[in-house]
Amino acid sequence: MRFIGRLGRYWLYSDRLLPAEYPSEDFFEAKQDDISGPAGSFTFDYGPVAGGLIESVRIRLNTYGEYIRRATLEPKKIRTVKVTGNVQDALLGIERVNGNFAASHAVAFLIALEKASSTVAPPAVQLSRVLQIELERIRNHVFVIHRIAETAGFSVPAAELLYIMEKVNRVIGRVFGHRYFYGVNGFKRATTGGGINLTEFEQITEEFQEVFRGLLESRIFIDRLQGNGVVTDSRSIGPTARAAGFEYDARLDGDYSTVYAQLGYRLLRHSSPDAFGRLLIRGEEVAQSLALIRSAVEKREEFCDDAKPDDASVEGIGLGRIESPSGDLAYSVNLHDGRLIELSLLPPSVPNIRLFLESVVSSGFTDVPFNWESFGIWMSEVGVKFV
Amino acid sequence: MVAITLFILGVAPPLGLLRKKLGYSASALGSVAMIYTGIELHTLGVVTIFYIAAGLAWLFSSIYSMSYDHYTWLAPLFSLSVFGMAIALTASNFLAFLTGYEVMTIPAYVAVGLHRKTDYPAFLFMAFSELSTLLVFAGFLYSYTLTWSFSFQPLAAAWPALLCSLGFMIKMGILPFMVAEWLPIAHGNAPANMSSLMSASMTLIAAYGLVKMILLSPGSTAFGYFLMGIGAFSVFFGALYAYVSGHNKALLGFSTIENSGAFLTLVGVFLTAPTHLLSMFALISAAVYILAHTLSKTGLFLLAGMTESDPSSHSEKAVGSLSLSGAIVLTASMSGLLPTVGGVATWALLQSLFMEAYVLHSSLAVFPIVAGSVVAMGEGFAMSTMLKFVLFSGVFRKGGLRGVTRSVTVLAVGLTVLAAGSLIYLAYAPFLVSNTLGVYGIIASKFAGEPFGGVSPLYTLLLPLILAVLVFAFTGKPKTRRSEVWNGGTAIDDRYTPFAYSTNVRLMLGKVLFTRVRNDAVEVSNASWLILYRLSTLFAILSKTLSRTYMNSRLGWYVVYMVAALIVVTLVVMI
Amino acid sequence: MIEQIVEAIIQVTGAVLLSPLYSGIIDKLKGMVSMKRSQSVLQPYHDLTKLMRKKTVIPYDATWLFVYGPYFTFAIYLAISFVIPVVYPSPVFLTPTVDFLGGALLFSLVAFVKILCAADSGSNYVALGVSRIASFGFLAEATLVTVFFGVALATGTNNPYVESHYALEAPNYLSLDHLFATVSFFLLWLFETGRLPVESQGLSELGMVDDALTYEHSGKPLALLKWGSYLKSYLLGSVWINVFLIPWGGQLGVAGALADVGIMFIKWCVLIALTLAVETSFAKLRLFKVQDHLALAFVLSVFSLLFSVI
Amino acid sequence: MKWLLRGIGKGIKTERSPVEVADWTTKLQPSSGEPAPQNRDLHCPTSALEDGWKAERCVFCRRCYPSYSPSGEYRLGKTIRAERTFRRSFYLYPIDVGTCGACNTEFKLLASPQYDMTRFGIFFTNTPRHADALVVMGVMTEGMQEAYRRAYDAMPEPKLVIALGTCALSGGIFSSDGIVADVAIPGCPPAPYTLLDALVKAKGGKGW
Repeated sequence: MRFIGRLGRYWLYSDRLLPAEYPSEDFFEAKQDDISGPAGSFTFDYGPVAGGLIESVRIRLNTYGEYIRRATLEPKKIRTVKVTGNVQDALLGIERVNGNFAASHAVAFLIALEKASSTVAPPAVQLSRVLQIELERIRNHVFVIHRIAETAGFSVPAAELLYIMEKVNRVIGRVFGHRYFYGVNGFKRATTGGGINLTEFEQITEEFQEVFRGLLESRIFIDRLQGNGVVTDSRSIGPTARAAGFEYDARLDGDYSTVYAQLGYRLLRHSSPDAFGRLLIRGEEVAQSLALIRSAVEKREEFCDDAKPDDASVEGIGLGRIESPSGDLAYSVNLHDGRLIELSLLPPSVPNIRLFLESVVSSGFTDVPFNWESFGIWMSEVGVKFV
Repeated sequence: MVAITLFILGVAPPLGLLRKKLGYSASALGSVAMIYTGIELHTLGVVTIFYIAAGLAWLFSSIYSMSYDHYTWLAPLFSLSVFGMAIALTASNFLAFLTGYEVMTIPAYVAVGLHRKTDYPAFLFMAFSELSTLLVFAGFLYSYTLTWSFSFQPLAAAWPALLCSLGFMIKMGILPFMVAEWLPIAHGNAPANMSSLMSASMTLIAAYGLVKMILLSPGSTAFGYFLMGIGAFSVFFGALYAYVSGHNKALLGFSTIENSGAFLTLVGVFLTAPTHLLSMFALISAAVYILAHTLSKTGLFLLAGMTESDPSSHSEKAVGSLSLSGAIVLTASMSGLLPTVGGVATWALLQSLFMEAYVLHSSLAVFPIVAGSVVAMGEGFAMSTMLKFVLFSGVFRKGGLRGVTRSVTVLAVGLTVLAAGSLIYLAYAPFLVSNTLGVYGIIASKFAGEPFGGVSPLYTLLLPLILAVLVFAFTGKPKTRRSEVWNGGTAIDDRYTPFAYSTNVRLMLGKVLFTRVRNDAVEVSNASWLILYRLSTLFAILSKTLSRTYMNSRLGWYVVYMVAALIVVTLVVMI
Repeated sequence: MIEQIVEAIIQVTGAVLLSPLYSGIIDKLKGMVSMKRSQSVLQPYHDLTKLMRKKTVIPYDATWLFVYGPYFTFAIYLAISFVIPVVYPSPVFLTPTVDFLGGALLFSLVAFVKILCAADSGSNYVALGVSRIASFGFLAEATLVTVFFGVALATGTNNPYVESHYALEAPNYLSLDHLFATVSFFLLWLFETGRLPVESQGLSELGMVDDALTYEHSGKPLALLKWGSYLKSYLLGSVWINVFLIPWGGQLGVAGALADVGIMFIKWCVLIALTLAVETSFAKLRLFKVQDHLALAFVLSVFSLLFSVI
Repeated sequence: MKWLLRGIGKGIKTERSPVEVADWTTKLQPSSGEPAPQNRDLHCPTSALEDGWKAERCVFCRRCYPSYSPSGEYRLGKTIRAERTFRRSFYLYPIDVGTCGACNTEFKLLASPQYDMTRFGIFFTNTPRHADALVVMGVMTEGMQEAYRRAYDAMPEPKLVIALGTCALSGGIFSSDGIVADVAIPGCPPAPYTLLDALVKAKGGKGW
């Protein structure tokens, strides 16, 4: 049993839900207190709009100059997503909670929905979903490593990683008709356009491996990451936890763990609890995801089960949890009369932000971007209000 | 003329007792007379530079004081100190010099004691000042045993000059522990006009005494290398501690140590230079360095007076653009940037050291090369330090106009420093070259016949200015619009602090500065001061008892002390 | 005199007009190595032309320094291009204004003015960069001084034109002091022009060093600051090439001066190739390790000084 | 050195003409053979089909399929005002006022070797002071209004506002209004080809 985070009114553990003691919207509000320090220190506001950040977020760093005393974070963009009511309409919003993890979000939501309706998706659909999640993982890991290389000013590998990412995107676009899996998934359903050209895909990942190995040869590059953003918290998730040596993975203990077991999934971990360890894990997981994709493709030539959407019509509560590229992602839904009346989300970025804010203390300003990127945080999934 | 000058300055303290403005006016008048005396005595070589520098510094401080002084007791003390300095500067014998030296010190001590209601800085100042006087006195006694005369005469042995030099170096803050913290502490705890006297003019008097004694003595090469080493060391550490220091006045105090170090390095070159021409170049440059420092430091302390907030807190206010324009030139000069006089002095310092290395061309050249490299680093720090001062005095942090007279005074000092840069070639008479490829007024550094390097300060001022006008004419005036500063999409809540500005170096040079980083503080310690501090625990207990009884911050006691000291000095002179 | 004035004009205009080109070429090649078609080599000129046409936005608190400081910094760079051998191999009109050391002090003056006019904006991002520049200043300035003196101690005069002639002789060129000074200057050049492994022109604000100085500027002042930094890169690079790396090939006379502009281009190809190799092979150092990079440059230059006189 | 040689060995990967684009990011048109359907039968969540297909409203959810199907035409951008001053030098300042993150990554990919916007003189910048165009992505959220206003104000004239993506243009599924822009680039998210074409047009070019 391991702790994951807060899901609505509950603490989510890997095997149970416990009621949370105090009601709170999210942890940000609890931390919005005064962080000002002793004389000589001041609070440096980074963002919400910054060239070094992909998304809008305001990071406040209390510092003596370079040396960071304390850090807090405010998600400045908070979108309102309408989910109550028609499940089909809700799915449109869920996909767009986080575009880069759209498949993960959609799948977790759909699993919750299917559980609430006491059904399961056909095996072919399950395979297709796993395929999507793993493709998404490859793309995201490549992107994270690109961001780190770019921050280090490593122009050639950064360009090459972006090149690889675009290639992955094109594979996704070709197979699913959309580069971000929008409109692909449905209740007990997944649309696929055609099969994956495995040879081409293997070339892409081989290319990635070359770049990744090359990066690890650079002393200066590794120096930027080692000892930066150390996280040894047992309440961590995803690549952060696995880099620190914890065997935490929703592919082992979440939904679809049986599918992953059939595909021959084995957990990878490292004992380097810093940004470097997270980089290593991500690099290695790209190869692992490729292996998973290969066996998924080999398991069944044809994934699509292109049946007409089959609306949820039952009442009930469901919880879906899968391993997104950055860690555990969970949805819980409450269905009433075939309509959604309540929905809670535990996005992986929330625990990761907490870990980032803890690990950034006492490091220097120039270490912050490396540390931030290494967690693979997406602010879009943090700043959502469901109505 | 000397007599008139002394007379005017002599009546200033009593006048100051009556009406403070009257006292300051008399001091200002006397300062002008001092400058005139200096110009009149231009045949005396470097002495002229000291006279003019001192006169200008007093003049500006006096004018500034008229609108600064909040204390009833400050005007007579200020004028008395100036009077003492004038006596020392114009002294033709040891006794007059010593009298002047004491008369300038005591009022300063009183002012420190009265300004802050803590006795520690005043006591520190007094203890080190008296130690300085004692050593100078010992040196004079020694030389008396050589010549049986009180007047300044050429000496056969180097020891008196050596003893005196040690005394003067204490006054400059170089000794006893190279970069001892007593000077910044003391200088930082006086009223601004008094601080400016202590840091600029008093350092000048000490430098003047040192040069005077050394010129009278047979040169000692070993002592020269000692001075060069200690000077370079002080330049580096003075600038470094200034950079990481907590508040403006302490910053300026450390910067004084740095400049004194540069001066000593030049004296070192003077003593060790293998050719006469190089010696002369170094000596003139030493005087020019003092001129540059005296003028700039006066102006900067006056500015620091405008940035003071209440005495208990160390956070400074910022000033408006009028005084800031002056401050920019002053800090450029203290950073050793052409075309200011400080730039010429720094240029000459580095030239002297490396010329010496070239002329020596032996293993001895290690000294000037290492000294030169260390000085170069120190000058780099000096620029960062001065930037810190000026950025947080009004460039990065904005402030308002704090007194028209005071602002104009600071601006005037700035313009003087700029003008001095362009005119300083007059001091380098034997080293002038003219009209080469269209350039006039080149100061050529030489060790023998051929010039080693050269600079035309006037042209370094005019050329960029003319080119800037050309660039402006060519590109045109920008079309402008005002907007808020960009801060990532939010308003700025909290601004960069001067402390944070220098934290990089606290962390980078942690091994030199003994930096301790904690989540609630970043602290640095001055290594030499730490040693002194540990040694002096006993001394501290003693001093506390002493200072409680003898320095209880009551004006009466200081007056008693002053009168007593004056009587003693007068008696000595009479004998 | 007329001839020297003409030579001076050729030298200064050559430096001013061609300096953006070299940056353009480096950026183009860097892009091409990153598998891209990449920008035009004339991109810096396009940028400057556009910026000249744009308005200037001034923060509410900023003063005349912010707007007119950049004109002055550009003028100082212009003045420097009179005094050091950046095109023509012999002194030209106004060259004796300052010697080599004076040139170094003028570079410091530019740094000083640039910092003032950037910090005048009152931006925390600028202050962040300024505090970093200030903390490396002591080593950078010291290296500039000592490396320029490396020249002086070899020849007995602080005149760069003499040194470039001196290094023409093979034994002098291959001497240890010359080699040390050459390497040291190259390391310094990388720092002064904001190149890897010290700095990258990335987008992250928290990593800014030199970029912070232009962060708040716009329109004409920005154009002048950018052009100034191209010019600085050109001036320091050319000194390195002409005095240290390739002292050969300079032509005399007015016609020679024109030819020198072309010859400089050929010599610059070497520096461009070297820069490209460095820029694509290294990642950015940790902030405090920049100190080590500079300390290495400084120690090398001090060694070069020691070797030249002992 | 390793990276230099590797980079040279890889050659230039920039595409001279479009190679492939994902179906559901291109223009939708009524499928041939299907009768022209009514909007309400198609359950369009953003009423993009009320009067023909409106690119600036479409979120490409595929509900109208098979009545409507993608045509492969990716040039969807509309330039209301182009600025020829930026023809050879065009610096973009992106601001995310409420995206899902997909627009951000697609925009970022313009720097990838395949698309390489720098060949058109288009660059990213990290301060609005250097920017020629403000690229707005996402639906306008309350917390980002101040930052948007400040960023626009901080930019020197002449300047452009580019709305990137359906959320910025029309609010998409989140809201019913978008921002006023000089250049509109529809898509959810717009494909990099769409972006490149529109950006080139925005600076007075012919498109790509």
